Amino acid sequence: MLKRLFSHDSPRSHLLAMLLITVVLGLAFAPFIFPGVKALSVAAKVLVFIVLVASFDLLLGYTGIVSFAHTMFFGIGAYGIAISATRLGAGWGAMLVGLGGALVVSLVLSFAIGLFSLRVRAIFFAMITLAVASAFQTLASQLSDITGGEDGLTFKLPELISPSFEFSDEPFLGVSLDGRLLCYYLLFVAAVVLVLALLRIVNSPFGRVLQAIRENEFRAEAIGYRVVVYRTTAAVLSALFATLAGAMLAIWLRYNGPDTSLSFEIMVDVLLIVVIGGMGSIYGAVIGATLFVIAQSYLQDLLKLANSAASDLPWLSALLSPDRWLLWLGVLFVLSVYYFPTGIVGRLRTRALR
Amino acid sequence: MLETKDLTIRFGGHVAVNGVSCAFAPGTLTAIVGPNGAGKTTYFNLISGQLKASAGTVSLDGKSLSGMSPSARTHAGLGRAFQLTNLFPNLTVLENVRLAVQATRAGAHRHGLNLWSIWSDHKALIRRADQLLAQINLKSKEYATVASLPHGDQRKLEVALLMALEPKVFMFDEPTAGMNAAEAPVILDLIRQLKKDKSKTILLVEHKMDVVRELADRIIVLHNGALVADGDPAEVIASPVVQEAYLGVAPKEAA
Amino acid sequence: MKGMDFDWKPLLLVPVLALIALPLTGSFSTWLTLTIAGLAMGMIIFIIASGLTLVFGLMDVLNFGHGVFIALGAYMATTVLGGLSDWSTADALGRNLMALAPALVIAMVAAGALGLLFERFIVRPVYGQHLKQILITMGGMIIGEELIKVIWGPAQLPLLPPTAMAGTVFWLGAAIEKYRLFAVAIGLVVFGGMAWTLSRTKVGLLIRAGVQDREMVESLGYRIRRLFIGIFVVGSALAGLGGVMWGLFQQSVVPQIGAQVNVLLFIVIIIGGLGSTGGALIGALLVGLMANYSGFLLPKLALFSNILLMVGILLWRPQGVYPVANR
Amino acid sequence: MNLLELSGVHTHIGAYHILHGVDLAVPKGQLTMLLGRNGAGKTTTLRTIMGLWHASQGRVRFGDKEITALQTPQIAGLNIAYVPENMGIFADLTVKENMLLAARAAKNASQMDDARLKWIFKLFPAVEKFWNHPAGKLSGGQKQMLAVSRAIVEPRELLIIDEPSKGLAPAIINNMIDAFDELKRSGVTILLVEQNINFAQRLGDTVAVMDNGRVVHSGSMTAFSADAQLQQSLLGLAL
Amino acid sequence: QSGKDIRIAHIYSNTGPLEAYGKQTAIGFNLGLEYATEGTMTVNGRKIVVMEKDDQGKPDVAKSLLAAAYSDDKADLAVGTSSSGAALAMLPVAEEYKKLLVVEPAVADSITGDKWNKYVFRTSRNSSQDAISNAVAQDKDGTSIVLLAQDNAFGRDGMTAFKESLKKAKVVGEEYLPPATTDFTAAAQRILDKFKGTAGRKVVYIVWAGAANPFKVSDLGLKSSGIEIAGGGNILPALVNYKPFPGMEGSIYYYFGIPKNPVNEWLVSNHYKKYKAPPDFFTAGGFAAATAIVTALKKTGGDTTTNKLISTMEGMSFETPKGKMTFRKEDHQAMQSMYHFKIKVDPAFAWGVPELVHEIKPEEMNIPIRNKR
Ligand SMILES: Nc1ncnc2c1ncn2[C@@H]1O[C@H](COP(=O)(O)OP(=O)(O)OP(=O)(O)O)[C@@H](O)[C@H]1O
Ligand SMILES: Nc1ncnc2c1ncn2[C@@H]1O[C@H](COP(=O)(O)OP(=O)(O)OP(=O)(O)O)[C@@H](O)[C@H]1O
Ligand SMILES: [Mg+2]
Ligand SMILES: [Mg+2]
Repeated sequence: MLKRLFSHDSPRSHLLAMLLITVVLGLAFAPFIFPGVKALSVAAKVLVFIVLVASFDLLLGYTGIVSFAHTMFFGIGAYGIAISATRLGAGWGAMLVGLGGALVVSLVLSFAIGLFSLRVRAIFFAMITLAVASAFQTLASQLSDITGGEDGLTFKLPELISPSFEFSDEPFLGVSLDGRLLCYYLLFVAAVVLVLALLRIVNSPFGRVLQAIRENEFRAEAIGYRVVVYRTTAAVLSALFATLAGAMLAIWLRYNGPDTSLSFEIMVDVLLIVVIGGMGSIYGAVIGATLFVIAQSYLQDLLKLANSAASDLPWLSALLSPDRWLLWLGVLFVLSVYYFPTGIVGRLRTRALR
Repeated sequence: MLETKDLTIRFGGHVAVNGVSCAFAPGTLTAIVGPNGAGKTTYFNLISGQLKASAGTVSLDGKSLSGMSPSARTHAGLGRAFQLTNLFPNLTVLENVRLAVQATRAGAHRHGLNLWSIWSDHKALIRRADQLLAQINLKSKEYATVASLPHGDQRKLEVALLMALEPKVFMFDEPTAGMNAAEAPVILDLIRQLKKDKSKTILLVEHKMDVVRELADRIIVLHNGALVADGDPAEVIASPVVQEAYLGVAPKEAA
Repeated sequence: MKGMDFDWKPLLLVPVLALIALPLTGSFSTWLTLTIAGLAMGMIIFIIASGLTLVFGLMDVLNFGHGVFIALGAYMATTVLGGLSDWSTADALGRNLMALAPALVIAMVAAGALGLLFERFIVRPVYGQHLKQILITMGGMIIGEELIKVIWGPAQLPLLPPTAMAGTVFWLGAAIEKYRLFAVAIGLVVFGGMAWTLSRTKVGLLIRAGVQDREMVESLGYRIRRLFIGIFVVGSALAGLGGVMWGLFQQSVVPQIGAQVNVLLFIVIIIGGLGSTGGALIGALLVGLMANYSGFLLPKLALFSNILLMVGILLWRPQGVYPVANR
Repeated sequence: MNLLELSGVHTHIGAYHILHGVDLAVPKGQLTMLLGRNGAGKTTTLRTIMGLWHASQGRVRFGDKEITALQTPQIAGLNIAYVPENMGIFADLTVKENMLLAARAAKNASQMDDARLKWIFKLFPAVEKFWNHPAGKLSGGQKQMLAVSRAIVEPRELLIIDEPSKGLAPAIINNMIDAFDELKRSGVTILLVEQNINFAQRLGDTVAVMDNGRVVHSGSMTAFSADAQLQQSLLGLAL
Repeated sequence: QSGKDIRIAHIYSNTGPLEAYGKQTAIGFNLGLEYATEGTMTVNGRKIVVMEKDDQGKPDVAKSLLAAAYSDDKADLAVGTSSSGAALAMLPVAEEYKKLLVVEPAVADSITGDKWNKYVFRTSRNSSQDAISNAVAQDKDGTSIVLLAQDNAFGRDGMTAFKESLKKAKVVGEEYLPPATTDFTAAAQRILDKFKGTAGRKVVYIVWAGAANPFKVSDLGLKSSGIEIAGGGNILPALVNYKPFPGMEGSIYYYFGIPKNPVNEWLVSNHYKKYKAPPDFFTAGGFAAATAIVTALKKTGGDTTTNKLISTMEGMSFETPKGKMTFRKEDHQAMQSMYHFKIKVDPAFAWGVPELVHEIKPEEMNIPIRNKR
């Protein structure tokens, strides 16, 4: 039963299984284990990124399409919620309308892009998506009447999932029972369902064909698979999941702007997470997103400690200054490519084979 | 019945296949011979749809295949193994074959994309793939990745993929090239078995004359893209065009 | 042999675009100003892109960190020109050049040296692996940018062209910045040097072969490793040169100066076709002209003009105008 | 005298131990055939000689120089030509450019040795016919011809060739046999991996048979040809 | 109450594209606290503790940092931030937590306009103040003006306010360029076209933020056609681009050499002492935010109850390096002087030195009230 839930894709490494269980339990009880607004925000961001990265892995790791336009769909999802909430007010209906609209837009766009991906070579396609994504970001900041321009949109959501809503005056286990908590669990459930769905898709016969296409498109066509259909379907599915991740982000932040959901930075983070976690494995997305988001969120705090420890070495403390946290993020990029060529999942699985 | 009519393709000014009309009946093995660059592989490419003909048509059992994509032609019953090994290098041997089995059954586009079942539930596909591997002596390597196989084993796998498709027409492009003399018989045996099934059409490109002599029911000769001889093996091999241009018996400039 | 004839069609793109713009702009002097400015701008873009045609076009390294060399070049120039401000602000071309020449040389040397390190520690482990190249070079880029902030500070620094290159000359009623003329001269030198080297030596062939099958090139007896290092260093040095030129054009530098042009450079190279110096030049000129014409006719469109240009070209020639490397 | 000598060579590919102590001698001026079943380790041996994989144990000697630890370009620079199993054609480059790269002494096409080119064109007409075509568009056999042509475009002391005859029409194979004969007469040493028995018998001076990562037999070709039982036990068939 | 620390969260762009601005604000803020508490860092026996937070210039980060500051760090009030987008995203958080937020140095009008809530005060100038003071500096009879700005909210809003407050001069055209523009040739040509047929003084008024130097339009045929350029003040590195334009007029928010008052003297001399450089544009803003807060705390006797602070601060005046500022009761915007300047070239400075022509007092500017209470 449990095996079916995970689509018979067992972690194939005890350590990996343990890690996964830790992550899932950690996220499930995050509000109680890690109190505080910041910790909860980090946990929520982890959830969003797990879905986003897993959806990207469907495209990159399984189908072998390098696209920089994935954040575009993430952004569409976020703007869908943001715009509808701004225009139609803070109701559940508005949210649904926004989500539905965003999904339709993503569907159409990703369909077009998916078809286009067959026309040009892989590198060119990657570069074109890079350009398209940056154009889309420009467009979002230009259409300020709709999108709020560079300033973005701040909006309200239904009372039930807003921080001001308290459904019990008594804190439970030291945690105040408010709308923020409900919102977190809404995201949690969504993330679990979406990840399981993705797991199912990549472990279906369809998913196997995607891998074949990644390996040798020409031969896949020759043995009878219509590459166009498979690729386009994968592109569309991945875009739709990214849209849902975007909606999750907007619901949590109750804010959206071009930098928040459309920036190239996010795209690069997603790429890195896929690689750190391990390409071609949904579990990689889960582990990678968790580690990366936590590292990114607490790197500055960590550097503050390191910096004060190194305060008598001026040049070192200049490098360890929290202002230079990006420097260390860059180092993390480089090191992870050096030391995790097959990602954490790949590493753990080879270890388990020994 | 597989049939080509006036099949022609030009690359720039170069005519690689030049108005080849030929029919291949079920139950016969036709060997296609000719010098290097004669257009044999290109002819295959035109039949199986990897290349679009400049002129002429291909039909199978009276149904035109022209304009169909390679995958559609595969579903129509054409199966093809490649001259230069062309597999899924980072997947396992078993997975390679299983994918080919799947292409003809569940998950093929005719039956929908099949994205909501779990692949390991399709036990029959895996059993069939296993069976095929046993037939070509690769069962012991089923979990090795293809990239780590020696060249000869990759050639065998190439043939296994073709067998998995269970087509009506089998097209072999030098199936034993680079294969050890002790291993080649495994492939040749397979082909012999296929010949017994009288409903199958078999096309074989091969440079080894002893193999051709033994297996072929009929030989056609391509030279500079054109069909220059067609008929009974012994006769064709004895014909001057084959002796000179191909076997180089009376040394004269080839190609 | 057919197909060996020179393919002249893409060469016509530039004049054709200019001619189409002529009736639209209305006045001849406006058109001339825009055209000359656009061509000169194209030359500047070509200079910054030239290094990337080697690194990305020929060597197939998706270097997202190329901007670091551009930024380093520009910042070195602020330091050198700052130190030689007497000469660069003197009202004499000779002394201006005496200040500018060391700035250009030092910028190129510094960028080249950084390129050497970059190749060794960032790029070497990931030849042939695009995805990892993207990530690791992004990492290198972030590190480089942050180090620049550590050394030069995060704030924008002014970088003014020497006195003799400031200001405008007039010709047939068109206003032409002097600096652009200087840039055209440098651009032609870079173009000539690259085109000559690649067509007269085996270097270009070896790199293209090395990208496809490195082992085979080594088996033929060539030390492809060294060659790759060399080309990477040259590419980086050219980026350093481009950085100086771009910084002087903008008249200021920020640490993100390189990152800001990244997408533009990739667009230029894609339009030109991978590995082609001539193609990159045409791509750069088209981008420069398009930006000026559309900026004049429809400023809103200027935002997207590059992308439209790229899509248009790719619909016509899916591999860019003069693909050399076939990937 | 042996031009090339391997003694006790072990090679690992990643975690796999492929060669288990190969001893192989290639006498100067002769043609040595390396035979063996699929997967015996022939290709691996050649790659180890070329430094494409490095021996973890044992020694490789060329002339009086130990080359075990040298890098591939250095080894090739000792005047060795290598034709890999997959032919190593640069598909994007034209036939001419492929040949030019193999001609190390020539800076451009006009500096290639004309007489030698003529000889090659006669052996392999397709090389001349498709001189300015992208090599990737050649037929399988034409690619094989190009690969061999590259190896002989300049005089080399040692030729190492992995299955040159696969995919070639009989006429061309005959040409190639003649060519190797001619090269041999001009003093070139050749190490050949071959599955084509006919080819092996007509050309080989010495023979080495590999199995399971070891050389299990070596000796003269004439003796080997004569001993059907030995053939049967080593190769699983008689020549 | 007394004895407990007063906890202030200061959120600014310590990294990201606005890093340079953020750093100035932080320095100014800390100097301001030092000045206003006379170096004691206490008010009424309560120690002031500043928690500095880096929003990286990102609205989503700013937003969660503020929430965490109010809730996890128990901040009594907060100050921030550099980017307008980030500041706008922070506003609702202040309302949710019912705690004070002093906005500095974000300029978007909507912060004290339609996005405003009663917990928001702003010490920095808003776009209208910028635009209107510049209009005052340019507004002369017989002048024709073309506007040149970036095509974004910052550029367009600034220009709208500018246009609205011109009385005498005439706007003959508007040019909005992509924010990333680096080549201004096309714009220069369009501007030339717009001036066709106009007589009298011709001015291009420029609002621009970013690396490229828009003043280059002058060289591209404008100067030779007798067209002047004008623009508001900026940070010192940007003032370098003003050097080739001696005599250019505009209005500036702050330049260390302009205001003559004891606070500014203290700031300039202490800043020189500590950093070997004059204070810049945003240093003054950070300083003002600090004096505003300390002044209010002194008035409440160190009481940090939000409502108490709000009622104290509404209409409150406080001393800053720019002289006296007053929080307007209606929208909590600090009313302040701006400086009409004229550029002078002084070889001692790398930049064009803005010399004071006239201090534009708050009374001279009719800054609209745009919020709804
Ligand atoms: N895509 C292509 N573009 C240009 N020429 C091509 C292309 N494909 C094949 N050719 C040419 O067409 C001719 C026929 O090639 P083909 O591969 O069919 O030969 P073949 O008979 O299979 O030879 P071999 O026995 O060597 O495999 C060759 O001369 C080849 O160079
Ligand atoms: N990259 C690799 N990774 C792991 N194992 C490999 C790899 N390449 C080769 N092998 C293994 O090494 C052994 C020897 O292979 P090799 O290619 O040398 O054989 P060969 O004698 O050349 O065979 P053939 O005649 O089929 O070309 C084989 O068992 C093969 O599976
Ligand atoms: Mg063929
Ligand atoms: Mg082999």
